[in-house]
Amino acid sequence: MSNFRVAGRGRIDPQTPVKFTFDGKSISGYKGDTVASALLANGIHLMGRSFKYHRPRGAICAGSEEPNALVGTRRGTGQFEPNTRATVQEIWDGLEVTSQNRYPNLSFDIGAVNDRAYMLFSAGFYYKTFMWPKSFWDKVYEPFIRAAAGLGVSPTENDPDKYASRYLHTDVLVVGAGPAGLASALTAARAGLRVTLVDENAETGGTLTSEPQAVIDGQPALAWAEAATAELKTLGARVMTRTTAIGYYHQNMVGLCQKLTDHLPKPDANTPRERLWRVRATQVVLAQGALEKPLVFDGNDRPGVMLAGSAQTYLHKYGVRVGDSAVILTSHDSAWYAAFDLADAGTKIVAIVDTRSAPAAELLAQAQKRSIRVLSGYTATGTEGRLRIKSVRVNPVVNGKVGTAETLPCDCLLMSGGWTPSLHLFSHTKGALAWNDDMQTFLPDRKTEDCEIAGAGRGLWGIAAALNDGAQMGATVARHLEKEASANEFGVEGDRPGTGVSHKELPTDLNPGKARAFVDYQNDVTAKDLRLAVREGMHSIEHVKRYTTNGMATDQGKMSNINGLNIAADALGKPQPKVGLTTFRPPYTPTSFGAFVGYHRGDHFEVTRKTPIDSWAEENGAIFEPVSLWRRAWYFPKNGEDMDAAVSRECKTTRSAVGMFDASTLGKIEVVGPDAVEFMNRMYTNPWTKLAPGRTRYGLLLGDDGYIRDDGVIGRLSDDRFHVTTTTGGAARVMNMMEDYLQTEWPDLKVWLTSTTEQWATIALNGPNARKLLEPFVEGQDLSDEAFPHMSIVECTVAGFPARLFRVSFTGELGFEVNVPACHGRQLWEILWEAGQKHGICAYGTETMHVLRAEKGYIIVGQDTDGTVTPHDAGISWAIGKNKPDFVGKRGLERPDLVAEGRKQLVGLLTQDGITKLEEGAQLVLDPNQPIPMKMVGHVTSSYHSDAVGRPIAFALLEGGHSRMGETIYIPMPDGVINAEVTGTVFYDPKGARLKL
Amino acid sequence: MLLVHCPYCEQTLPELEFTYAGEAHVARPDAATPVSDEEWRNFLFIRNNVKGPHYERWRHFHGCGRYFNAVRDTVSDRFLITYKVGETRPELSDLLEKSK
Amino acid sequence: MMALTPAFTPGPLVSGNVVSVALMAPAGRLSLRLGQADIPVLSAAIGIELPTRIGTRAKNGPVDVICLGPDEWQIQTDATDTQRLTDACAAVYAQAPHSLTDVSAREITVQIEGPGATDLLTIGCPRDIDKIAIGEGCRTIVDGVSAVLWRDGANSFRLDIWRSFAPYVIGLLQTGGAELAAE
Amino acid sequence: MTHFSGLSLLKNALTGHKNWEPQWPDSQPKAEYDVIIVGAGGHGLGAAYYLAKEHGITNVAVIDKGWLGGGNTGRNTTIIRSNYLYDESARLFDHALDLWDGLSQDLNYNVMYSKRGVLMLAHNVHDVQSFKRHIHSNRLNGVDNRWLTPQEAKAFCPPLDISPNARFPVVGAALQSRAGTARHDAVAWGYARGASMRGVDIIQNCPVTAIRRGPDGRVTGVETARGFIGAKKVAVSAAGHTSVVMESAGVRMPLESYPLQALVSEPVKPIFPCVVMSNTVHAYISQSDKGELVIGSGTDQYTSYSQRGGLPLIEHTVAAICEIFPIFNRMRMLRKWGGIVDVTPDRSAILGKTPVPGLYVNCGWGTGGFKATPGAAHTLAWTVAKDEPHVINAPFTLERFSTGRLIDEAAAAAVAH
Repeated sequence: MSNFRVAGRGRIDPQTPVKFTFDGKSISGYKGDTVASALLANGIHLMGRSFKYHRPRGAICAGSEEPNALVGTRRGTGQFEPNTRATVQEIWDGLEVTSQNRYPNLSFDIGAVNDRAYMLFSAGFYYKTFMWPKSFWDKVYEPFIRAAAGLGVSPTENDPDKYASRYLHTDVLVVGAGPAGLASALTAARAGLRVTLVDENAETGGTLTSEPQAVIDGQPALAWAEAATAELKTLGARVMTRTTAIGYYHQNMVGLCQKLTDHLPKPDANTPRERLWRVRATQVVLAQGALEKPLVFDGNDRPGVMLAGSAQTYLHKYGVRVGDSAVILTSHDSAWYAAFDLADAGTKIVAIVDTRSAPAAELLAQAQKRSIRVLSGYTATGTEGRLRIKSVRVNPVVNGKVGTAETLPCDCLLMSGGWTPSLHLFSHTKGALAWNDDMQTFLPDRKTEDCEIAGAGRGLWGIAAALNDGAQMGATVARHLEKEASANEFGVEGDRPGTGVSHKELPTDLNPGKARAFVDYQNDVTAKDLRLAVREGMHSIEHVKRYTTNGMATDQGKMSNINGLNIAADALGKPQPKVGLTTFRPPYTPTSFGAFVGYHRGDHFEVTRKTPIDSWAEENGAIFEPVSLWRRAWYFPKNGEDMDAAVSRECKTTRSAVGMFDASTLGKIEVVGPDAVEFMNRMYTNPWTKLAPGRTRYGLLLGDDGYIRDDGVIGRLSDDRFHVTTTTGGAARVMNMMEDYLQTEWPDLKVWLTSTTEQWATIALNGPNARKLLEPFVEGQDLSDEAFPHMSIVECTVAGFPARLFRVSFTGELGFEVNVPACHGRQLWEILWEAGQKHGICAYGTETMHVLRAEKGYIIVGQDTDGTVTPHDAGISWAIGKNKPDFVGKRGLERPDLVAEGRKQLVGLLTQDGITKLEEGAQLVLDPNQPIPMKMVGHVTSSYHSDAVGRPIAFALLEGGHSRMGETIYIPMPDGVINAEVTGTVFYDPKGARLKL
Repeated sequence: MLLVHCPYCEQTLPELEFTYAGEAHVARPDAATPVSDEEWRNFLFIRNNVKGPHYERWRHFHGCGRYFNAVRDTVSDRFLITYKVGETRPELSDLLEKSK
Repeated sequence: MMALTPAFTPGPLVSGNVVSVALMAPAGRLSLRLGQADIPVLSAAIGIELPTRIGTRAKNGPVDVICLGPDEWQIQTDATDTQRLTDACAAVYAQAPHSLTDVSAREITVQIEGPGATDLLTIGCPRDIDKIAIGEGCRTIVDGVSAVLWRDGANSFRLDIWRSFAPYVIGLLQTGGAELAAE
Repeated sequence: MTHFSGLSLLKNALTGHKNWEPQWPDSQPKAEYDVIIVGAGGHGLGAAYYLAKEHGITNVAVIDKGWLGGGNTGRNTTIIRSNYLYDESARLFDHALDLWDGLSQDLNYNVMYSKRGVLMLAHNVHDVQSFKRHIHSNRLNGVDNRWLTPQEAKAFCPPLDISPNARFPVVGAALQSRAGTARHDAVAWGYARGASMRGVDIIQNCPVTAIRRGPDGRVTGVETARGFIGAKKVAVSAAGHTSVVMESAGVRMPLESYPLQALVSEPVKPIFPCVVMSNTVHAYISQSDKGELVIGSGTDQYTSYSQRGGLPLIEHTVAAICEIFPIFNRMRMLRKWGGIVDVTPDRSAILGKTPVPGLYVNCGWGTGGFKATPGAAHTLAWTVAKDEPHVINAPFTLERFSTGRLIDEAAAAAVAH
């Protein structure tokens, strides 16, 4: 194993070596390593290429905020994902890792030519060029830009993994399991509250894993963290690691993404890869700590340049030294400790370069003890090294003047520009931030949700401060929840609180216009890009962000926002708070689509509603069509028939013998109560008062705008009880609309509505043999035309089942609709099917139903109407009760445009050649020879071939249609004009003789 | 996802159980008496679209099924109050006082 | 895992010691609607003091009534018992107008039991299950589908689902059952 | 001001980009203007641009409560198409499409209008009827839109899953080849630059609190955070905030403002060649020049100005996208955000004169505002300049809600039977 691994250090398991591949090359590490820590342990810093200039890059940090070390990760077929953070992905035997955004390979990438021409690719360059010649944009420029952009490659195979989701209700949700989070959770849990503690890392402890030297209440830091975690579990708290709080939504709804298998060599088949938690917390504690800032200077992006705190993490958490000879460049005390720890672990510290002129004496003493050279009051002005840093150029700064440069050789440069509180989730709540001048950073201010921020998240540095503040906040939320809670004081030894200063880009003696001082690493945004944006009038921080793309990389500004703000503010000559911060938006870190999809894939993407008779249809070879959420039998092809043949047979059989149709999807509403009839009078256009019990009527429902909403046959079972039917798609809408009017407009009415759509299976029998077939099974009702005429309803038994029997027809044939409890639907269907054989029965589907009803001129709401059609337009104004004082839609119908001339009205169309079937949706014109744009006067709403009529028939909505009977209109199609004659809508048995059989 | 207090169930429950039903206190003119086109337009279409406390209707659709009224701040999406249909329209000043 | 038949044959759907889900035998179900004033009359008619706080229940022999809304109750009883109740209510209609509608076939019921029962429900139900008292219930939503949830014990629930939505919800319960078993 | 070109870019590169001037100056409000436009989005800035360029009216101010382009212009999914059903809509959006086509050259600002084609998926018989109706109507209106079989759709958009056993199988699609996307910020910036080059004042961070009217009822100007600013004419182009502003002029609007959420994935190399929309599953998707998958969803159910929006809608939208494009299941969401869309009862815009003399309005674009930007701006400028409707915006009146002469694109999409 390489000499960068420090024996006995870190949280990795030296007993369990792990092998994975990086660009095909086998790499070994240990269980507990991330891809990045394992590569670093092997002395590999070069892990990726930047977005625009394709510059060689290494890991700059050790966490989820990593902008550079993004890789492709693959487990097997369909299990590849791009842009995975090498600093987060744990390794396992067989993991395949590939570098990105490079060709042909990572160390030699021709895309790097962009880097040579970098002066051309200044901020917003693409807005200023690529405009001539015009045609080149689509054909040349854009494809080039697109190919150059993007990072990894998209997956190309379907994802075989499972994803899950849950709701979770908790008293207290603590985000972040560092010292502050652990202390908060403990305090709240000890107070007897339901506590949930989450952390994105593989284990709890947070900074403690990078500061093992600390001693908390006499216990080594990590031992304390483990003990605290264990106690939480015994107190019944839910502790979730590898779990990222991705978004903070309304009223303390926090979304969590829990990664369950990405770290496992062989996951269980039933264990989901990720689980989305929708947590509703009464109180939230945000203990997300702080993020270290890079320093901005020329060449601050070479592989080997890294944040000092991260180097410390690699050392203590993974037992990895990030280099043999390090230069420390810092404006904050914390980096000094990284230097000391690395020195003690055997890395040569070339020098500690501090931008401050007078570092703390205690630090200087410790440096001296280790005989580390210290350069204070210095700046960095450049680095060398193509694929790995070789040296750094540093200069003294004496009262603002940059002095002579000195070059320090090194194989890594560990920098710290100070720390920024992690306030992303707080920003999701639209909570206000306030600028703190001393700390040169934003701190949480006005809150909009029931949450507290603890520890470094509100600018408190050091372990003791974090612990004690965490405990305080734990007690505070407990008190909000009326629980007695005491925050205990922690005793901490070996704490390393520190201070520092904040910078814009570091001063230089070279031409700043040529400096490659990166602010947003991934997007290659430099300090001078930001200044250019300001120069060009981008004076809002949002404009600066959008113009330069600073903060829009996959780290979402975690590395770049504050540095960007400092530089923009300087360029604008305004203080930072006057410039402001761009909003952080969910998710906190990029989150798999799969986690949001959860269970909603394939069969479970959306409900498929099936009727009680659906299974029979399936067994009998039906082809189905989706209608709203239902699937309905469309037609029943026999021995190789196509749709037309099957439909034509079903139509013929139904008109000549008997057809059987599953109408169970029709909406059904039971309207019951002393005011039932009054309610019906107000709701529907029709008059209901005179409808006798035992009789039914076609009901028409409008919206208050006067347009047709729904229709259906409605039966009166008794004075106080109606059986209302609606369209299949309209059922829920109509029920909702009825409840709305009943509850808010007419609460005085004594009537109640109950949905019975799924109580009843509905079997329609249509055709001359319908009565013959049904009669033997009916008890308690004589089915003769005299005793049970068209539009009757009765409660009786059919084949022994309690039934509601309608005499009604949507085909123009003698028809009955049998409603039986859904649980008996299929049984009755089969009984009637058997008995029907001798009557030449056929089963038919929705298509045949459509043809038969069209032959009779019956409309289908939603096909022949489209929400802009009045009863008069549709030719059914006869359904309007003339003497009713009011009904829904009455006043709407009187609006000027609804009574105007030239409205589109429903008519029949017969193509003049008697053969051509019109296309539904085809447009009508009066003059086929006019130029485009043509004046269109309507469109075809329904069109079928009709065997009964012996020719194609169609409905159309036509301007002034009712007064154009007999006229010829034209349908210009791509392959020629079709002539059609305007007719009435009833094509078959206009007298309705067949109904009265 | 909001939390909604149902005044009938007297419980505060997840938004998923509820459906929004538009602005509240838009009375339907009695069409039995003459109503001008403008009055009818106002009833059908004109809305205050308040930026701030908004009187609106919700239905506890996947619950008790009741429509009820609410005042919600459309800037913060927080409910100031929910109340039953037929109960008098609460004064905004009182609500803002309470919410402080 | 057992399959759900199109005929909704009663029987186990998920078994295991974490959580079990079973499709229950058909029951009698009536939807009762009436105004406050008439509660006493109907209570007398069906032989149960109708509970008036939404979510609460009352039981008498086979008859289990839950209050689902200010004017709405769902009565669950033996499949054979509905006619008796229907007649009893019809007898008082003139005196106390109401709406009684047989919805026995409208929905099916699954029973969810075991230490993982609550966890299984949290896969689809946004309510805080802990806040539903034993012996109470509610109409709520499960993965987008309206359902009536009855809590019979700490780890014992019943879920009434409209027939055509049942396979979808049960499919989720089966997926969740396997997921919990793997934990 | 410097003309933008490869040459000027090169020249400035050599001098370290020191010599670029501001693309628009921050203006201080004058006492009075001929025209004040409320709302510095693409629509408002565009109207100012065309007022100056085509009508010679340059004493114009565009006033915004925040930063220009900070509203829906900078928050939408940048889809541009014109294959609407009704003649009125088709004419308006196709006028916009014609302007989009030359906009980069006209503005001397690359708005990256990318004719990638917009594919609308049909999932059932009802969709087919509706799409065919659109296609035939578009054809006779001279608007490009054609029908594709599932196989043709897949050939045009390879990631598409056309397996017939899908929950929402693709049974066909309508393709408008001229349609596509553009870079949203560039549209606002290009119009801002073009307008201020011609003397228009752009006043940012200056909320308009009220519209003032004289005794004769005519507008006299606007009250702002920086005091009263006089104006002979005021055009309100404030999207979600229109109701609030118009109320102050005594005009109540048939508008409701809803949160609309959108999201992008992490950037990847080119994988998605066009724009795909599915109204049945409520989602649309394209890939930006930067490589991000840009995904839009429907509106949340309640009216809101909070720009937050809930998790369930995002879950549904991503599920819908992955249902049609299963290969994206392991892609990651990078960022989601919310806009505020102002929706009219018939889902068509209100564009033109108002009952108040000198007051004009441009609103109600719902989720379709971006694509209309040049067309709406161009015709609004005409109407403001001439105080009369433009033939194209004439049907989009406020009156139609009294008469019932709606342009109901929503109803035209109809309901499943």
